[in-house]
Order: sequence, then structure tokens, then C-alpha cells
Amino acid sequence: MTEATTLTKKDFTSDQEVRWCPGCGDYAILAALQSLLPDLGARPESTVFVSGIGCSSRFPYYMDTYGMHTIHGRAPAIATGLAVARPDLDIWVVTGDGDGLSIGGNHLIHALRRNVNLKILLFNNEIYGLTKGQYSPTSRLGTVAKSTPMGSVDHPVNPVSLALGAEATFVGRTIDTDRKHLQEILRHAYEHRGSAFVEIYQNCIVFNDGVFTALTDRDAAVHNRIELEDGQPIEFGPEDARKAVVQREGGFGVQIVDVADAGDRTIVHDVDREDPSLAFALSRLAVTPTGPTPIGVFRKIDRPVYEEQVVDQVEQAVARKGRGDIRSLLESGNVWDVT
Amino acid sequence: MTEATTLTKKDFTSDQEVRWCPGCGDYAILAALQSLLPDLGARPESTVFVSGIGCSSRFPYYMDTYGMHTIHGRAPAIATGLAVARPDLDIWVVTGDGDGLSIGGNHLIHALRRNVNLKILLFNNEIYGLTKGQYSPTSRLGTVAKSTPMGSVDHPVNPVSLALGAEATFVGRTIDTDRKHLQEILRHAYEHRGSAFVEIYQNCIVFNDGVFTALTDRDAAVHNRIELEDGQPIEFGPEDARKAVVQREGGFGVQIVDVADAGDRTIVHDVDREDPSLAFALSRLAVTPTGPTPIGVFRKIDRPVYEEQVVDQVEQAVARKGRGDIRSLLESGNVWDVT
Amino acid sequence: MTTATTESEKDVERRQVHGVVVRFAGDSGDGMQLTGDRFTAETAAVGNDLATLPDYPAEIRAPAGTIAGVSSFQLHFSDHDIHTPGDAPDVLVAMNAAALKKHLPDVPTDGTIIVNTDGFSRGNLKKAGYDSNPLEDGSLEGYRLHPIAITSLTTTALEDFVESKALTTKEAQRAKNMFALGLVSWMYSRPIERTIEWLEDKFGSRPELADANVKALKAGWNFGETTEVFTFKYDVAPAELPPGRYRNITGNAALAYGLVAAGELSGLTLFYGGYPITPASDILHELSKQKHFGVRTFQAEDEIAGIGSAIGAAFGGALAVTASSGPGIALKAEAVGLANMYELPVVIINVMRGGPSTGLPTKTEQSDLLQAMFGRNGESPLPVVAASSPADCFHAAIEAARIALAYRTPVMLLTDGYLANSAEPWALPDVDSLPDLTVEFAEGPNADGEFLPYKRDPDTLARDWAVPGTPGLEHRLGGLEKADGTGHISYDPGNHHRMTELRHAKVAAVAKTIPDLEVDADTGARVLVLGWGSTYGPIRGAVKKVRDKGVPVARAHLRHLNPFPENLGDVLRSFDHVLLPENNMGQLAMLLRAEFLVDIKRYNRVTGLPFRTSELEAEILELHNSGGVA
Amino acid sequence: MTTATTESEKDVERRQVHGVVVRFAGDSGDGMQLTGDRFTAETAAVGNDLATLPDYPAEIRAPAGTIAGVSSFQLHFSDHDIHTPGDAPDVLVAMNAAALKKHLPDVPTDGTIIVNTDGFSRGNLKKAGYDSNPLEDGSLEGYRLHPIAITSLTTTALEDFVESKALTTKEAQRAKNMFALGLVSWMYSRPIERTIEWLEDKFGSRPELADANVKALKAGWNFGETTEVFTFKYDVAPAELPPGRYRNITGNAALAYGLVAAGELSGLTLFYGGYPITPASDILHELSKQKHFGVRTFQAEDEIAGIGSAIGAAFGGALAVTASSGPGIALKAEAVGLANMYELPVVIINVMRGGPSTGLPTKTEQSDLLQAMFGRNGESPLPVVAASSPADCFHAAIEAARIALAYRTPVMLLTDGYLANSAEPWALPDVDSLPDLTVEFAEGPNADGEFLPYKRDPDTLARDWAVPGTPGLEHRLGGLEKADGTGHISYDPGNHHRMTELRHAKVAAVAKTIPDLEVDADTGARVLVLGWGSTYGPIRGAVKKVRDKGVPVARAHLRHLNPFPENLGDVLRSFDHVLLPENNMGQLAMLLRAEFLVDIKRYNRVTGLPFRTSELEAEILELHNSGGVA
Ligand SMILES: Cc1ncc(C[n+]2csc(CCOP(=O)(O)OP(=O)(O)O)c2C)c(N)n1
Ligand SMILES: Cc1ncc(C[n+]2csc(CCOP(=O)(O)OP(=O)(O)O)c2C)c(N)n1
Ligand code: SF4
Ligand code: SF4
Ligand SMILES: [Mg+2]
Ligand SMILES: [Mg+2]
Repeated sequence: MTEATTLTKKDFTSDQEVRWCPGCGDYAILAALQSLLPDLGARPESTVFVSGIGCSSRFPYYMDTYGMHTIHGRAPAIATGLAVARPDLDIWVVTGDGDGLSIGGNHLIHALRRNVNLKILLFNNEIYGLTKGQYSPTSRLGTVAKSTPMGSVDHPVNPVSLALGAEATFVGRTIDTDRKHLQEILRHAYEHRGSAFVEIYQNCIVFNDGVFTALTDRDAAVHNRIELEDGQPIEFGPEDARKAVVQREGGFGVQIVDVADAGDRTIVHDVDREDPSLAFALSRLAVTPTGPTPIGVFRKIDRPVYEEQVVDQVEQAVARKGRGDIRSLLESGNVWDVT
Repeated sequence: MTEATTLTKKDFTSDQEVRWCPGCGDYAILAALQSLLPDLGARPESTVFVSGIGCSSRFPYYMDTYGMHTIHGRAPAIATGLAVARPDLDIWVVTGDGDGLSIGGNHLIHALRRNVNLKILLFNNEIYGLTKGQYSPTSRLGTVAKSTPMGSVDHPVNPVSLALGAEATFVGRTIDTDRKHLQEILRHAYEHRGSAFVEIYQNCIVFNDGVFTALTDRDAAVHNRIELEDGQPIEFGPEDARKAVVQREGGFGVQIVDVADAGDRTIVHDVDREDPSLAFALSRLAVTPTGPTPIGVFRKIDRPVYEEQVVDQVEQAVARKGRGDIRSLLESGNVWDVT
Repeated sequence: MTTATTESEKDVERRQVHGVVVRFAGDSGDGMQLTGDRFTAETAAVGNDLATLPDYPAEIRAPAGTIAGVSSFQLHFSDHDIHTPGDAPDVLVAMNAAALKKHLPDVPTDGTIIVNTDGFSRGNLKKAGYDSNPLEDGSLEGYRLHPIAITSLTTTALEDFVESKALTTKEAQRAKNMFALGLVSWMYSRPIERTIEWLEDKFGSRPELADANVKALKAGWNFGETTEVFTFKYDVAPAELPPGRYRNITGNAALAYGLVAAGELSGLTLFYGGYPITPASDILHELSKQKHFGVRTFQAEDEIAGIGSAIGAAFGGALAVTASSGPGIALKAEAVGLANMYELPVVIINVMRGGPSTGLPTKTEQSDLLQAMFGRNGESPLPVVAASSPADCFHAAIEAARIALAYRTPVMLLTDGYLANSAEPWALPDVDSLPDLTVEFAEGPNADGEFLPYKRDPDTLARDWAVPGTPGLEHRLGGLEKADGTGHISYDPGNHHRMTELRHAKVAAVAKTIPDLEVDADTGARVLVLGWGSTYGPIRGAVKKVRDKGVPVARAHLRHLNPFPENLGDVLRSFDHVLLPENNMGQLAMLLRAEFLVDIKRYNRVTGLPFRTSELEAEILELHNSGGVA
Repeated sequence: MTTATTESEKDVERRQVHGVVVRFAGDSGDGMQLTGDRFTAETAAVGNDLATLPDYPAEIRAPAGTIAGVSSFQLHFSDHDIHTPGDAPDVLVAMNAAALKKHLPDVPTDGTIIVNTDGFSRGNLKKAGYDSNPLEDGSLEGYRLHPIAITSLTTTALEDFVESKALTTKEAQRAKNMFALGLVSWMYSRPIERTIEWLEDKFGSRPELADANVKALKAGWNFGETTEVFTFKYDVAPAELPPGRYRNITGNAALAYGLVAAGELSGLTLFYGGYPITPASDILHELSKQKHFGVRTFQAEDEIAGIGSAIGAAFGGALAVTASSGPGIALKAEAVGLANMYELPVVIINVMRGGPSTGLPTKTEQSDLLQAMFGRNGESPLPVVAASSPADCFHAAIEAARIALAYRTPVMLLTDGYLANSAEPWALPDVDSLPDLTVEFAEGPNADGEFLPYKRDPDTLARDWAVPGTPGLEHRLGGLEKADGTGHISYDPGNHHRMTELRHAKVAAVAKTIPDLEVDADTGARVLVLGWGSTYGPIRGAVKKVRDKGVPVARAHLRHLNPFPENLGDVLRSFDHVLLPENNMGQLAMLLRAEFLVDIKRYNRVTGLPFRTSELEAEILELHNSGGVA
């Protein structure tokens, strides 16, 4: 494969049989990414997919790129090592709500705060798919699943809020079946320098079917999808029932009102402000996506990339001290000769 | 010890020699808590201190209560098990910025989102004290420490922002040497039902002396301590240079202005709003405490306590099915007799 | 296999057989596990002895129709005592081409094969990797092949439902497993009444589905009864099982019940903290249904939090349990060390699966024994107990809890994927005969008005257990070495050596309360077949075969792997040869060689499957006939 | 100990001695480690052979003046080859009462004790637990006691500094360790010039501190020279070390240097991912100073991320390393299994400390050998290498890297707290003689135009290593069992058994490239003393003592613990007795018994300290004199 070749989806599609349940949302994400990568100018040989364990984490096997299917929850840490050793690569991390937020939550937040140049896709299906249906940290309260016959009692985590609390420089959210939106957000993520965290609502047809219908059911979606676009006032809903997101009156935070009542209070979205407070406030519009829910890019700011700074220090050290030499290393400190 | 006895600090002081460096901020916190507990009506026999590993985590040894000095980072998980088994106890978790935010970050955020009834005190000295001075997840950029001779390149985490992103119901911040403030915040934490997270700025005199002088140095402190008080407008600074925290103009978030310029825009603090956006925005006033920095209670909302709900389900099940009986358990399903 | 006697009834001949192995195989979506479960229930009701082997693809659904997607369920039932799900199927039911392709190699050449011809479309054949249709190209010659259009027959039977729109065509097709079940039930004279009841219950909220499935079931039965395809059916008489009340049980269910029972027997709250992982998750699922026993389950954020929470609960005075499989147990290692230092009771269950790393999550293996023994830093001994059969998991759980509570120690309980998911009839124990596990918490000072948390019982070396809430006994535990008695931090050199020896001695002391190893030996036996864990069934089966040939042999099975029963060395030395089959590369063998300096003949296979009796039989015979003393 | 010859010079008599053991002991705040380090540097400059033993309280500062707060540094130096820091101090310098109380039991009754009388205030005595002042109550009779008011003498010497406010009184007092150093340097004729230079360098930014410390140092020296207190001083002649260039080095530094060297020798970027933990942290610290070698260090959020990052880096083609101590190694277990399945090179270093659990963090122990061997789920074999002395850590690191790279496997490298922090003179190796570790990455298809990531080298069984960036070799690794050759996921029973055997065979194949075990045996030796790791020094010391008594004995030391050298079985069988001293409860002994079915005489102590040569000497003699063959 030489630089000149124009690549297609096929160049990113491995020969491995795809093994998800028929109807699983993972298929759509896979297809969207396989067809997006050539457009982005990515090269299979310099692309690496790193995943943990879960249905979603089977992803690397289906990409004809380099890949690591690792162990449960550790993909961000493993990918960080790869990134530090090889800042030249395009590294994607694929994880699930269990993999990335339950066992792997800590590695995730540390990768984000460090701003390692990883594109982290969290397939959130609000369930443990691979182990056949236990509730997850994103499952809504009262979820009846295998380990919670009387309903879950753990308050769920909102991945976008958590990522923002962890100093993430890029935070986005999209939906498995909306290929256009998905590809657009993934493109933004790819183009961001540093950690890009993207939550993808993904339907698990077998163990948690329909939890995202508020956003995927055609009739509901028009009312519920708050599409964030940089520089645009945040409005949503059908023409005849258009809503706007405004500063909360007599308090702090954001709230939804009829466009008519918004006046000039409608918030204009702004992804690159250093202060993540707006992005955070927007993320609170929907703790779980049962009603109006923002999707799109919440935040995208510039901050030095971790591994580039590591390499920088190495280069500075070489510039300052000269390339190291074992003999002089060994002889550093006091030496004496015995003859 | 009978109910009638009035307890004193001595009743919470163990016979173990306190082993911190002379001048360590941990001493002040220990003394403050030992003298506060009797006031709160706590009983040594029903109080448990659980810690991880670190200088700060030696805390339990000095309390004449039940205690577990556990392993690095796992205290919130271990305390959760204790709380579920024994919701009748008062459980305190003592952790450090390394213990609670590096290796133990995940357990911390899960305890917070679950709202387990733990009082979690994070002694933040922005350094690994016990292992003699490596930088930590809260160390500011460029920290020169044992493992970072050329300065750290990891963007630090802000414990308050992180806790809010993790759905914490109670989040506070205070300072080792301000006994009054410290005791006040700890009292609020104690009285909160559910997880209470308190970040305590703690000076490590040996490996990171002086990082909190902006708030502890008398001259600087008057300018920098933003004391949050529920129901009060957020103002701070000396009489002649009084500042106010207001909604950011022409945008979103909060900013600091002269009181004179604030007009009626000064934000009135409100700890019990369901939406954590204000608390979060306030936490962004200082990513690290080098200038004006809010201290006090950021958030305090009501939400069901995890272990109480667990016990509730048990009680409901007993009410519905009757207390279980092994014989009928074994005979559940199809049985047949061989004679 | 089928020493057949014949009697005739109507035009269908009935043949009496002693035992049969039936394997249902089909796509993951074909409901083979459910079919197998129902067939097992029917068989249990007849009173046969039985053993099952579910085998399903690793955790993700594979594409329909492919070999990777094949799921199977094997049932061995008989009129006598059996211990394994059978080496090879007498009857294979293959619902599609992939199922046939995958399982044909296991079928003996005179075996019976029932195929669903509707599962042999061009697409099916291609996905299965067949170049030509095996049903037509003669490659199945020699087998007793019954090609039946099961799907079509099912949809035909359910036409009315589809026409009335009560069911979609897809739903109608999905009932084909019930057709197959009906047919095989007829073949082996199993009553289908209970399955009918069960279907009505299961589909309570959609009666049309219940009706359709019942109809398909009956259609299958009637197909056997009325068509010319089958000229005989079989009877397998009830086994002569010891009298008692029986039920079927899988290992994971038995284990969960054992834990619940241990909670009741100890009078402590049962606390379970764990994180889902195949094949251990069902323990959590089962326990979370037992809340009316006061059981508190906690689905933790990871395995470390799982055992962490258990340690916290143990400090609080609960009977604390955590379970996982190999990779999760690896994660718990550091915390197991903490429990060891704390000397608190925690039952740690490892439902072993194929390793290393993620390995073969749905397959069985015994390769975590050395991890159980040594998988922690420092000198950190703990008792290890293993279950030997699905039902035995109940008793093994109680035994693990007994040791943990009596000795205040973490205990490792080993089961595996085979035990976890297989079922066998279980003669329910007399609840009153179960051991008393009550514990006494410390309630006051134990040394001159003081409370020393590390003061020990002179017999068991267990330390006193004081729980929070007890006034005056406030104390702090920690992972740093502790001074003998007081439990304070101690860096004293002599104390550390002494405490290390004490921790070893405490585990060794468990041997005093475990029974001697029982040996089931024929006079003249030269070979002792030793086993542990789930090799129990295959070894018993193999030993029976050897004995049936008139060759004397001895057999013994270890429940306790640390410490060993006190007579073990003598037992090992009293035979010419010790054969130790393990589903690992020789882990127990290593421990025995090191402990007793005796040679052990290892037989090691890690295929993800339990041993076949035939391979073990061959090993025994070879060793028996070999010269000299090892 | 001090076979003294005397010559006189001026009025101070000079005594020639062959070797001396000096121990400095004081409060954690008294700068004893620094004093010891400087005394070591001076001693190295004289050309003596030496060995050191720093011993400081567990990680937290204890209250000043208490026994828990005592920190000590022992140095053994001599005019001949030595291997241990010495069993007992000839000279104890005790800076306060607690230091005396703690260390007195180790001083032989005719030993020399220099005490700082200013550290014996009423408060000091009480904190140390003395009822009466040992300097006055006669309890030190028999010792050669030198009570000196070191603190007062120091502050008097520095009066000017305090008066001129250049120094606070506290700062002046803090220089007392330099007074002590000056005095002892005088006693043993050590040159203090380098220390003066060093002080000037260290306090560059505060010249008044440098001046004060130098003044205190000289005051100490002059005190020896001028007062009547000491009537003789000692000379220890340079040792006859093999010719070469020497430096002092601690184990952790040597290890870090070895890793840097391995990076250079392999031509790969050295990547280190780890999380701080005592006593391994210094490896991270040292490597983070070597950025000009291209070394990339990553302080991870925990140990799992530490090894995880190393695995990621290895996939990217780096020489990947992680280090920790026991508890951290326990946490890495699951990921070690992944590296095992990936068959990628990763060097995993365990600087062992006292266990179990948090144990004794600052003390040494060898109790993680079985964890290294078996501390993971499944059959997960990996090579294990151990370093035997501080300087040997350099070569052990290169050897571990060699095996990892050549065999594409995680390798466990064991050192311990004693090696990590002790120093010894090191004859610097000839850089050109270091092995070539270059690796060839796969650059194209390796099988008929295809790339099979699990195609193996027939000799080493190493698989081909293709790194991202190489067009056409895109492939995916995973922790699920992989098909031989292609590396695709495979659940095939036969494949799993085969791959399991291959992974074992690959580790076994390492034996072909490791040298036979060398035995240093006297004719007529009945006892072989076998060792591994840091027992090297004590064993050599003990063997020398035994030989000095005319008793023949043999000695061998294992660098490779898995696989063993091929001749090991023969070696073990060729002696009447094998004595295996270990700082654990018999871990290597277990492996040897299991492997070779030979009896091993264990000698096990876990005190947190290295063995004393005297205890090993006694063991050897007893065994030598015992009857018969074991
Ligand atoms: C150490 C470890 N613990 C547990 C498991 C079992 N396990 C595999 S995937 C998974 C959760 C999967 O959930 P999620 O990450 O949401 O992925 P999904 O399958 O839903 O895509 C669990 C618990 C494992 N493989 N390894
Ligand atoms: C598993 C494990 N990893 C690492 C360590 C070493 N260690 C002990 S405490 C600590 C960090 C301490 O920092 P922090 O939590 O901030 O506490 P502080 O000492 O500053 O109070 C580390 C890395 C350990 N004891 N256990
Ligand atoms: S279980 Fe759910 S998430 Fe997993 S493959 Fe099936 S549908 Fe997808
Ligand atoms: S090292 Fe720092 S945090 Fe630790 S005890 Fe000393 S001053 Fe306190
Ligand atoms: Mg999921
Ligand atoms: Mg800290």
C-alpha cells in the first residue's frame, strides 16, 4: 500500500466474521467508521484500535488495521503506553459502559486529564452485553437485570459529565444509527489533537432493547435531539414546537423554554471555551436520555498533548546533555582505578 | 462506655504514637477530628475509620475507634462492603491525593455516585508523601519531583470538579490549619445522609511545603479565600478590596468582579439545588489553589442512601416471600422422590 | 452402549436400553440450551440417573448459521449410576448444517443422527463450509440418519397461529426446538406433561406463544408416533438411586444454595460482593434472588472492589463471600493478602475457565490451583477446597465457610466451568444434618482487662473476632506486619518470622478437622487414580469401565488441597503407581511431588472439555500393565 | 575481626586491621543515611572492598527520639574480598538514646561505642524507654565506650555562624552528623577531601551551609586528632581487587543502568511504565534522569496501568519495562497473563519486600518467587531471573531483556530490598563485551504472501514481531486463545492444548541459551550450599568461614529460576546434602523437590534482614557433620 493509493472502506475491513447479535447497534458504528477512515486520510498501517473486553470491544478484530483486544477496562492505559512509545500512530480506543466506566473508569479519567492523543469511543448500551445482561454504571435507576431482580439502586453516572469533571479536552456524544451525525462527531474527534471522548448511544437489542428510543424513534427524536453546533444558538424541536436552551432564570445553569420565550437569552454554543462550565451544564439537561438530550460536541479545547511533551523533554535532554553513552553513564559519579 | 457518659477528645485518641513528620498538616486534621467527634455525639464503638495507604492513611491508628488501614486506593470499596453489611455504623474514609485519585480514583467515583453513607476525607497535599515525594494527580503542571526532574506534564485533576462529575451528593473543601472551618465542614459532612466528599488542603512540609500559601498565608488568604455559605451572596476579600462572584457576562460560567461592579448579579450560594452546574462552575474558579479559591460546601443534596436501599429490598423480599428457609430453597424447582 | 432388549407395542417396537447419550446442536438462536434443560427435566422425572454438558460459544453471538455460532447440550441418562455426560453421543440432533459439521466427528459410525433438513439451504451449507450437501453426497453412509424438515413441519403445525396473526412466521419457526424436543421425548419415552406446564408458565403473559410451543412439542411427539420414519422407540428404566428426595441442580446453583445455607447455619448475614464474569456470574444472579434470606448482594465496580467489599463486610461481622473466574481472581490477589493479614473469614470462589489471560471464557479447566496456592505476594498461605460434582458444590461451599469462620481466614473454593453449568440429580441432604457454623464474637477483654485482637485460640490458632459496635473492643487492623497478640504495627525481625510461622501453622491446623482421604480400592490394585475437582465424574466412569474388565484399581478424590488430609502421604506410597489426571499441565502433581517426594504419573489435557472416560480408562490400563514401581 | 598489628606515629598509635564494620545510628532526622553514604564514598576512594546495609524505619517519619524513629547505616570495609555488610558492628555510633537502645544488642561485648551524650537528655531516655541513663548506670561496662557531646561540640564549632545569623541554632545542630563523620573518618584514616567537595556542591546555593558543614566535619576530625579520647586510629589497607575501573553502586541504580544499556544494545527505545512503591521507586527516579538516552518514563495511575502501558509500548516496538514490589506485582497479574498470550517482550521487575500484604515495606525478603512462577490464572509460564548482588543487578537486567526480546515473552526479574539499597564497589564492565540484543521486526509476509503473527522461530519458538507502521502486516492481538499460526481467536480443543504446550515449550527452550550452573566445590565437599538472589553475599561469606576452618564445602548460585540450567538435577544429586538458605519459607526448595524429587535441606528465615554469615556457617557445619545421605 503506497501513499498514492486511494483507500476505501474495504481497506479497513478485516477478513474476520463479525460476531455480534443480528440487529446490534455495534454493526452500524463499525460500518460508519470503516467508511469514514479513508475519507479522513487514515492509513491502515498507522492506525491502531485498542479495546478492552465486552461486545463492543470485539471491534478491533473487524478492522484491517493494527489492533489490540486487551483485558477488561485497561484499554486506555495500554493505549497510553503505545502512544508514548509511538506518537506517530492514530490510536482509537473502543470501550463499553462496563469496560470504560465500571472496571476501567480510573484509566479513562487519567487518559483524559493527561490529554493523551487517543480517540476514545464509549459504546454506551446501559448494560453488560457480553456477560449477558447485568446492569451497568449507566443503567438507569430501577433497572431489572440479571443481578438486580428487584431493580438497581445505584444512581447512574453521566459519561459526559464525568469526562468534563476529569478535565477532558474533547467531549462529544452521538448515536449508533445516525450515521451522518456519528461520522461528523468522529471526524471532529479525529481532528482534535489530544484525548477525544465520544459517548455513542448504542442499542443492545438482546439485553436492553429500546433504551434510546427517545432519540432514535423518529417521532420522539424530533422533540428530543438537542443538536449542539459550535457558534449556533442551541435550539431544537420541530418547527411548530421549537425550543431553546437558555440560562436558568433567577439562578444558575441552563433550562429549556419555548423559542418564543427565549428572547435573546438563547445560549450560543461555544465548544472551545477554556471553562467547561457550559458544557457541564448542558450535560445535566439529561441525566439519562429519556427526554431532551444534547448530542454533538460539548467541548473541544487546545491543550498540549501528553506524549508530545514526554518526547519534548527527551529531546531537550538530548539537546542539553548530548545523546547518552553507556560508558559515561557507568562512570558517572566517583570512580577509581585499580591497577 | 454507656450512653450516659459524656465523651471527650481523649475517648477518640488511641494509645499509638503519632508518626508523621513534625509540622505535617495531618496533625491538625487529626486533632480537629478527635475533638469534633464528641461534639457530634459520635460513639467510639460505632465509629469506623477506613483508610488506604499513604501518610494520611495512617489516620485510623490514632483514633480510638474501630479502624481498617487497608491497601492502596481501595478504602472506598472496602468501606462500601462494611456499610452494606452494617448500615448502623458511622464510617469515615481517609485517603490522599494519590490513594484516592490515582490508584483509587475509580472506587471513589463509584462510592460517590452510589451515595454510600461514607464521610470521605481526601487529604490533598499534591504529592505522594509516604513514598517520599513523587508528583500526584493533583500536582500542578511543571512540578519537579522525584520522578519528574524536568517537571510534570500531566494536567492535574480538580477533586471537587471530579466529584461533581461523578454525581456526588455532598462536596466540600477545607484547609488543614483552619480548625474552625475544617470542623464546620466536617460537621456538615457528618450530618449529610449519604456520601460526603471533603477535599482538605494539607501541607506536606517535607516534600511539598507551601503549595497552599495562597490560602494559608495570612496576607494572601484574605484575598483568596472564597468562603461559600449557603444562602449567602458569594463575596470575599478584605473590606477595602471586596470581590463578588457573578455570572460571566456575555457567556456562561462564573467570574470574579469588584463588589461595586457586581450590582445584583452576585450569585447567592445554594448548596441543595439538584443541578450541580453552579457548584461545578464555582469549582472552576481555581483549577489549582494559587489564587482566589472557593472553600466550604459546594453541594449537599438529598438522595436515597445506597445501603439503605439494599436493606430495603431485603426487607421487602422478606415481607413478600416470608423469611427464607433452607429446606424449601432446596426443594424449589422440580423434585421427585425415590423410595 | 445399548445392550438392547426388545419388546413390541403396537407397530412401534420398544427397546430397553441401559443408557443413552443425546446431543442437541443448533444455532445459538435455536434454543438448544433450553431444549436440553427441558429434556433433562423430563428425564429426571423418569427417575434416570443423568449428567449434562452444555457447550455454547464464547460470550458473543456468532453470525447465524456459522460453526462459531453452534450451541449444544449433551445429556447422558441411564438406569444406573453414572458420573459423566458421556464420551460420545448415541444420538445427535443437528438443527443446521453447521451443527452437523461441528459435531459429526464425535458421533460413532453406527450413531443416530436426526437432522433438520431445513437447516441445509445453500446458504447454510456455505456458512458451515460444506462444498456439497452431506445429506446427499453419501458422506453420511453408515450412520442411522433421519432427515426431517423440522422447521417446515413446525410452521405447518402452527399455520393457524400465523394466519390469525397471533404469531409472526419467525416466531412460529422459532418453536422448532419444541418439535425436536417432542420427537426425542417420544423416542425415549419421556413424559412431556411437565414441559407443557412449564411452557404455559413461562409464556404466561403471551398465551398464544405458550399454545404454539405446546403445539409444536406435541407435533414432534406425534411425528414420532405416527410416521414410518421411526420403527422403534426406547425405554430407559429408572435408575436405582438411593432413596430420598431428588432434584436436578447445576454447580453454580448448588454453590449459591450452599452459601445461603452457610449463612443460615452460622447465623450471620450473608454478604456477597462480586463483579460479573463468565462462568461465575450465575452465583451472583442466584444469590440476588435470595434476598428473603437476608442475603445482601453488591455488584461491585470491579473484582478488587468485590473482594474489598467482602473484607469490609467481614470486619463488620458478616459471612463474606466473593466469586470470580481466573482473570478476576488475579485482580483480587493483593486484597486476598490483606484478608490473610487481617485474619478475617472470607470465602473466595474461583469458577475456573480456560486460561491464560482471557483464554477460553466458556470452557472448563483446572489451571488455577497454583494461583490459588501462591498467587499473592509474600508468604500468604490459605486453605483451598474443591468441589467435585455439580451437587457437591453445595457441600463444598459449606465446608469452605466452615473453615473460613472457624479459622478466621480467607479460603479459596475451586469449581470450574463444567461443574458450574452441568446438572445432575441431587439427593437433597437432610437440613438438620448440616454442620453448625455458629461463631462467637468477642464481647469483652481477653487479656487482663485488655482486648488483644491477635490473641489466638490454642487449637485452631484463630484470633478473636470483635465487630464494630462492641464497646471497649475498638481496635485497628492493617496490612503491615502486626505484633503477636496486640496486633500493633511491628517491624521487629523476630516477630515477623514468628507471625509468618503462625500464619502457616494456622492453615496447617485445619488438617486436624478434615477427614482422612478415603480410598475406594480393589484388592490387588496396583494403580491409584487420584483426582480433585471436576475430574471426579470422568475418573469414576473410567474406574468403573476398568473394573468391568475385571482389572483391580483404586480411586481417591481430594476435597482439600491445602492442607492435605493427614493420611495422604501414606496413601500415595501404598500403591505401585499413582495416576493423576488433571485439566491442567500438572499443578497438583507438582504440589504432591514437592510435599511427598513421590513420583506421580500425570495425565494432562487442556482442551476446554472434561476428560472422556475412555481416555482415562486407557491410561489406567496402560499403567496397570506397565512394569515395576514408579 | 581485627587481627591488629600496631605501628606508632606521633603520639597516636596506628593499628592495621583487615576489616571493620561500622554502624551509624540516629534519629531519622539526624542524617544517618547521608553520613553512611559519604563514609562509603570515602572508603571506596581508599580502595577497600565494601558492602553496605542501610536500614530505615518504614515509610513514615516516626516521632523524633523514639526507637521507631531510628535510622541506621552499616558499612563493612576491608582489605580483602567481602560479600556482606557484616554480621555485627565493631563500631556503633549512636546519636541518641533510642539508637543505642535499638542497636546495642547487636554490638559484641568488646565492641566500640561512640555515643552523642547530648542525645541522652531525660526526654531522650524516656522516649527510648530507659529507666536510668545507661551511660551512668554501668550497664555498658565491658564495651569500649566513648561518650562525646557531639551536638554541643558541633554548635560550639559553629558559634560564629549562629552569632552572625548566617545559621539558626537548629541548622548548626543539624551539622552534628558531619562532626561524627569527621571523627570516624579520622579513626579509620579516611580522606575527607571528597566529602568537602561534595558538601560545597550540594549546598552551592547556600554557601554558609556548606561552610558550616565542612567546619563541623573538620571539627570532628580534629577532635580525634587532638583530644586524648582516642589513643589509636586504624588503617585498613586497600583490597586487592581485580584491576579495572571501579565505582560504588546500589542495586536499584545498577538495575536502571542495566535497563538503559539494554535499550542501547537492542537499538530500541526504552519505555518504562510504573507506579511508585518502596523499594522499587528509585528505578523510576533513576530512569527519569536518563532522558538523554531517549528513555521514556511514564508514572502511571496505578500498577495495572504501569504494566498496561508497557504492553502497549511493546506492541509499538519498544523495549518495555515495568517494576514494582510484591503488592504491585500482585496487581499486575492479570496483565502479565495478557503479555503471555500476546507473546510480547516485557521485563517485569519485582524488588521484593517483606510480605504478605503491605507487610514490611522497607525490609528485604525473597518470598515472591512462587508468585513470579504461578501468580496468574491459567497455565502461564514465564522465565524468571534473579540478581545476586547490587552490581549484578546491571547484568541481570540485561539478561532479562535478552530473554524477553529473543523469546518474545514477559520475563520476571527478581531483586529485593537489600540489593536495591545496598552498595558495593563495582568493577565497571567493558561496554563492548555486553551482548548484542538487536531484534529484527517482521517486515513482510512470512507465509506464502501472508503474514502469520504466530508463526514461530523453530529454535526459540519466538513468534514474529510486526510493529504498527509496517504496511501489509496489520494484525490484531487478543487475550482469547489464538489459533496456532494465524493468531485468530480459536476455541478449538486441540489447538488450545497445543498452544498451551507451545507456551511451556518456549519457556523451556530458554534453557538452551543459559550456561550450566557453575559449582565452586572443594574436593571432599559433602554439602552443596545452593542459593539464589541476594543470599549470594551471606552464602559466600559463610562458605569462606567454613573453608577457613578447613572444612570442604561446595557452593552454587542460581541466576535462572525458570527454566533451570540443564545440569541442575545432576548437580543436586552429586552431593550428600543440599542446603538451601532462603529468606522465605522454602519456595525454591519446593520447586526443586517437585522437579527433581531430591530432598533439600531448607534454612528459612524471614526477619526482614539478610542472613548473617554466622548463622549460615553454623548450618553448613552441622549438615557437614551430620550422618548419611539426606
Ligand atoms: C477481569 C474481568 N472481569 C470481568 C470480565 C467479564 N466481563 C467481560 S465484558 C464485561 C462487561 C461488558 O460490558 P460493556 O463494557 O458495557 O460492554 P458491552 O458488552 O455491553 O458492549 C464483563 C463484566 C472479564 N472478561 N474480565
Ligand atoms: C499497591 C501499592 N502500590 C503502591 C504503593 C506505594 N504507595 C504507598 S502510599 C503511595 C502514595 C501516597 O500518596 P497519597 O495518597 O497522596 O498520600 P500521602 O502520603 O501524600 O498522604 C504509594 C504510591 C503501595 N503501598 N501499594
Ligand atoms: S448482546 Fe447486545 S451489545 Fe452484545 S452483540 Fe448482542 S445486541 Fe450487541
Ligand atoms: S511526608 Fe509529608 S505528608 Fe507525610 S508525614 Fe511527612 S509532612 Fe506529612
Ligand atoms: Mg455495555
Ligand atoms: Mg498526598
